[in-house]
Amino acid sequence: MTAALELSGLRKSFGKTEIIRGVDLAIGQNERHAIIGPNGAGKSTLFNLITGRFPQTSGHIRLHGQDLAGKAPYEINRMGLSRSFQITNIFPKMTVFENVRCSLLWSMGYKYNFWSMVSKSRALTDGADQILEQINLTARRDLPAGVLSYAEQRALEIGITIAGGADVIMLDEPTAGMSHSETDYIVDLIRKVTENKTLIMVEHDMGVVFGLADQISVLVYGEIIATGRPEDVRANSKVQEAYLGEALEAEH
Amino acid sequence: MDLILVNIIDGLVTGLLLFMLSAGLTLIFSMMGVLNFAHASFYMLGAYFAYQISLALGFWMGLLIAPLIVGVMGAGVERYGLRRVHQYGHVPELIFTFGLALLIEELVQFIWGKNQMPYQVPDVLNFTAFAIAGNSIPAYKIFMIFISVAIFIGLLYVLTRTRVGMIIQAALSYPRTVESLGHNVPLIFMGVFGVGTALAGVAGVIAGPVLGTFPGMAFVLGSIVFVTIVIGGLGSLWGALVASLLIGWVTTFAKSYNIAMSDILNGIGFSTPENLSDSLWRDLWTVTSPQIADILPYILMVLILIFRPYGLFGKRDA
Amino acid sequence: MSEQDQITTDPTKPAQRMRAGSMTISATPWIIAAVLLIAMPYLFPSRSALTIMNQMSITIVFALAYNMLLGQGGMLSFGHAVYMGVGGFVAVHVMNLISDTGAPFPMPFLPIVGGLFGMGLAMIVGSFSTRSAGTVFAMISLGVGELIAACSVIIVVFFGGEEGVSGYRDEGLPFFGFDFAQQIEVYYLIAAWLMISALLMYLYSRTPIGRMANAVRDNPERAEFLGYSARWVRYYSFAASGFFAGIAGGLFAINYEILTEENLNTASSGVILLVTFLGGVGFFFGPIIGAIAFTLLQTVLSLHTELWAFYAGVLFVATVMFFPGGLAGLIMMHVPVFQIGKAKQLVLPYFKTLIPGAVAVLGVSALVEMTFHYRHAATGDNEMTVFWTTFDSHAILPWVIALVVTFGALYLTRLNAPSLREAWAEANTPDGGAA
Amino acid sequence: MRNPIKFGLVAALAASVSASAAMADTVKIAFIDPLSGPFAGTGTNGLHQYEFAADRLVNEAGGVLGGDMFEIVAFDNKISPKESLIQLQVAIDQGIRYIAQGNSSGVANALTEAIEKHNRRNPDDRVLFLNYSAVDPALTNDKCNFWHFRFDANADIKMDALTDVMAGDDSIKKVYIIGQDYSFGKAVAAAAVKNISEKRPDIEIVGNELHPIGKVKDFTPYARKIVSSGADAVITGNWGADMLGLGKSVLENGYTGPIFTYYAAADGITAAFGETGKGSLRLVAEGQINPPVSMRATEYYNAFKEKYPEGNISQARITNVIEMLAKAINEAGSATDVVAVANALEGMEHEGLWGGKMMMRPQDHQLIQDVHIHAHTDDGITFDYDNSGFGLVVENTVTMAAMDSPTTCEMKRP
Repeated sequence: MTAALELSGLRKSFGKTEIIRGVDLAIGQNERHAIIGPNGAGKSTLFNLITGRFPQTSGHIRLHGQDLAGKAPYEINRMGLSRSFQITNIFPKMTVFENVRCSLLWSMGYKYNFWSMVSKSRALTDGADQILEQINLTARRDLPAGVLSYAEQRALEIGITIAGGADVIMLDEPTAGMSHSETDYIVDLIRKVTENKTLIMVEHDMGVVFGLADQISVLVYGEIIATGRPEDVRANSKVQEAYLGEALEAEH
Repeated sequence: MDLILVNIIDGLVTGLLLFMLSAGLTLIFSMMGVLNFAHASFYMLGAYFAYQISLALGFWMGLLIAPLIVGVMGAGVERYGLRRVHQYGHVPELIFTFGLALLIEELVQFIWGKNQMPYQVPDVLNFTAFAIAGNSIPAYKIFMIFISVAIFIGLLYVLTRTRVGMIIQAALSYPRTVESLGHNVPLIFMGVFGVGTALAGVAGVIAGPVLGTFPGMAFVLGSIVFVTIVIGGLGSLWGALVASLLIGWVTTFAKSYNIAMSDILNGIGFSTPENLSDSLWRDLWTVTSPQIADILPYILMVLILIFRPYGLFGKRDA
Repeated sequence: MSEQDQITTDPTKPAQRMRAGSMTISATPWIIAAVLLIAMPYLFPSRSALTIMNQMSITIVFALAYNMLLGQGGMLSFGHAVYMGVGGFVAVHVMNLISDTGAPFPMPFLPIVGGLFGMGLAMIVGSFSTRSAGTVFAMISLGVGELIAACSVIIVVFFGGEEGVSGYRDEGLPFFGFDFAQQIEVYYLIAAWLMISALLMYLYSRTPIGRMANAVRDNPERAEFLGYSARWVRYYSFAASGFFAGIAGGLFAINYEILTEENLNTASSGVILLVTFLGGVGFFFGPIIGAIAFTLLQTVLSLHTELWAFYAGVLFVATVMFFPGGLAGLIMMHVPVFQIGKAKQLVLPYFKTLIPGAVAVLGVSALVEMTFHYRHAATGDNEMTVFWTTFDSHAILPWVIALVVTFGALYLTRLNAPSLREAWAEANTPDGGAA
Repeated sequence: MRNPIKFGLVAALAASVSASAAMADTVKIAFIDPLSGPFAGTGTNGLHQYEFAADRLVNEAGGVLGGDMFEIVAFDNKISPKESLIQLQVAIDQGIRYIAQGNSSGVANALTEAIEKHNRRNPDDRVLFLNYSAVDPALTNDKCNFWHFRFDANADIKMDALTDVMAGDDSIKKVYIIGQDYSFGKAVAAAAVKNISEKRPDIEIVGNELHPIGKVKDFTPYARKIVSSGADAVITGNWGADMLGLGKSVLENGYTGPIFTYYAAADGITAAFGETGKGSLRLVAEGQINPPVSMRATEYYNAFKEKYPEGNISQARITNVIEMLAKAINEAGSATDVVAVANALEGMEHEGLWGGKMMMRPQDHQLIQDVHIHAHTDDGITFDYDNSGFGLVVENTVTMAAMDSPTTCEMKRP
């Protein structure tokens, strides 16, 4: 069985600085995979490489066995990979409902359709309402997305990310900047909406990571120093030494 | 051969004049993100003010005072107009300057009327500096070159050698960082806007006597200034200089030499149709380079934007 | 279909109530507009009124097309007149072809020809200009606009040089007995096209691609990660906008029977930007208001004062500075007040502030006119007429009166402004705290 | 939501359009020319000349048809063909039967076609087009119609006169032709080439080129070419800022020969040329201002200057328009029957205020009159332009210029 996402020999340099220095990683179907690492390790860059925001310097990225080289973000998305952003990235002037409806359009086969009315499609409306229900934003349905609270916007962002029905979901620090209760709420939400999907996430909050992930990779200075089940990674001495120790200490 | 030298000098004058306008515009753009459509209007104001002052106090006082007035007006526009519009975003800002350009033109007509003003070269400079093969080079042109070069050197000095210049340079590349370092960015904006418009004013003062002082003078120059800074790369002073000179020389040479389209077409193997006057393509065949000289910069700009969207010297994507 | 929606969705949910409501009222403005368009010639039967209304209708179609780019797609174009112009030129050439060959082609379908060619040109230019929005798009549009405008005097075969190309609109195949020689027939032809195009453009904004145009405008990157190529979305908007601009060009060809260089030049492109922004880019009907207001300024105000462009400039700059939503934004500001039901509370404060305000504005314009007359009128020609009052502009008394009235009105305006502000805040607060 | 507003605005529009409704016993002449924008200077000055001529030549003499007064109604066309057509409709709705226009052949072309269509479609309220300044030859040739009358000499006639004078000057061996890249510029160039090769085949045309209209910021490169071509005469049809820019640039960069041109006077241009243009600028135009031809002309000009100290009589033909129209109306016995008035104008002979006989040629409605070559100078100037001390003095005169010139006009009469 091919991996959902496979990275091999992936490198990326900005000028003379090499940020990603040869990453090899295979993420299986329906796996919940967290990528952790200290600040500046290159986690967001890795995300951006995978989603086609930057071109890689060398190496390969394969989604379900297909090479993503030279593909634009929208093409990657159509192949079944969807992502969220570290900084909230929604359509602030549109209503919450429209945000979700827009993210359904492509996957429902509307493409560049200019002959049918979006409001006349029951499938679209029901689909969007279902997702709103899932992310508990039904009450905010007709408000402009820009006026939502931070946690609500994060929830909406996750809703937009999963709406298209992609089977590989990438979340970039979904709980960044949230309070404890908000974090719990989002973690539950993520668990619920990524049922039977492959989840790849970057996260700082170790509680979230160990609560959600089946597999963890540790990225330090552009290299993966360990990959494995949470308890193995926690026990790995290299990880302890490089990073996790201090993070775990800080948490206690 | 002699004519080439003369054309080089003429192109230099045109280019440097363009540079004085585009230098201010590119500074304003890179700091504030505003494409100031009214920039050429400040150039026009410079010419009109200088004319009015020269009637009472002579040309030299005009050269001194008019740019100051224009600069103060520019700063005022930034302080009381642009800053207010800034909060709505870039498109309203741009449209604001667009409206301002219209308003300034109307205002100038209201005050000075619609005719050309008899703004003349001062007598001291009204002689032929030297002649090349019968083509005289007026002393005033040498004076224009001198002023523009002096301003360029002064600008370069301020930008690279003084503290204010350092802050401005930093703000060119990292506007947000500079703000977070606690500098009074609104004040810098106002200052840069004032200085930029004052530069346009200087250009107006010295160009008014040769290129004419009339209400349409801003419109004639308006969009070409944008073309210059887009070609040079938004925010790049050197880019503005290179693009200005490039445009100056390209247009001058295209006007000076009658390169006919029919020659080019014949050269690449097309033969002239026999009954040209009936041919649907007759207009293409009869095009000559002077006819299209002034639209060459636009062609250049479109090509550059397609193949190199950040211009010749630009660092940031436009 | 909308009824079905209502049956299957839960009407107790407040949000769905709102949406269902908005569906039922949405047809009303269109019906009112159609009735008005039909009735207008009975109210204003003179040929000049018809001509001015035709001009308005053409500008409305063009401004709406322009707003497909600016308002809905977030693309600022400085050369959009080109698409209307080229559509119009092709339409005139087709008109001449009809005259020359007697081809059985009814005039009412001519705008489609214009639209197709406008769209064709937009598809060519869009293939390289829509790669990004922002400054690159704006500058390419400026460059292409200048190029095509410059071509209009060089390529005489197609553009006819400075004189332009003219034709006869009444030599086509009669359409239900109409040959469109008379203004009134042309009026109804243009009115029909106005309704059709406006409706189509409105519906376009409700289609998937129309919705995505908004999404790309607000956040192109996010749209890309939803499976849409921002570039292609822009390209579709651009082509559609070119189509409707071309329709406007075809209508222009029918109404004026001539197209000239001015239909292509940058001044025309600038005007449509002003018109659209003046009306308000944020609302579908904004450009309609803008087109009506600007046509009145240009055509009617210019009959009364040479300074019309000055007033237009002031109005425009003031709009950008104080009402960035345009005239439509100004109107829509009042919708919440009506929804809350406190509109009545505003009547008196408005009355107390806006009447002196209007007097002050008129006073200032009178002073401007007097200054202008004083400076520029012929010697001995001291008599001038402002607001139906004739007086001597060189005497002291009129100046004193104008100054006193103006400053008095200004003072009253300032005096009453705070209470208006309070009343406004109060009218926008629903009873019983937060909504 | 928008409809009440639309209604209100259109109501306002209707009110203001009809506010100036027609009065019974005046003969209104619509003056449709630019009164705002870059060409407003020329337009406003023309309007003053019309108003003055109507008052002094007609109204003070008792009007036409035993007491009907002339009234000039100004319409601002912003030099736009589209706006002109709108203003034409407004003028016709106000009951105006006479349309005067002159600036820009493009506008004239749009108007003459629109008027021809209007008169065909609405025989009840036909109008006449009094073209006082648009000189594109086509208007009285291929595009002529019964309703159009041209009071200025057209570009071909003027070039004919100009080259007559040049032909007599043996010192001219090389000529450079330069003009604006549009119909008029091209017409001037074509006429110059044709006339020179007929009249003086020995003259070498060393340059013949067009530059973009209204777009050239700096004419220096053109001036360089002219100087290095060794030309000893320059012919140009340029006007406005393009004329001033070209002329000054050529003279400042070392050219000393004559510049033969059409429009290089008044509206600030005379003042701006000043001393620089003396000895070089030669203008071809109708209407002799300096030296004054008669006491009547002197009085007229003085009275004009008294009323408009800043103004110039730069379009002398405007008095001919007014006088000939008044004569034609009296002859026809009606100001509303424009066919009768047009018939009266056709073939009319007239003694102009500025001297010389003239005749409205019936074949093409082109006024045949004396054409003068003027020099720009400050010697012997009775009436200067722009209060600059400089003005135009007549050097040569071609009487009844191009009287027998051919026309391709096929006039269709109603």
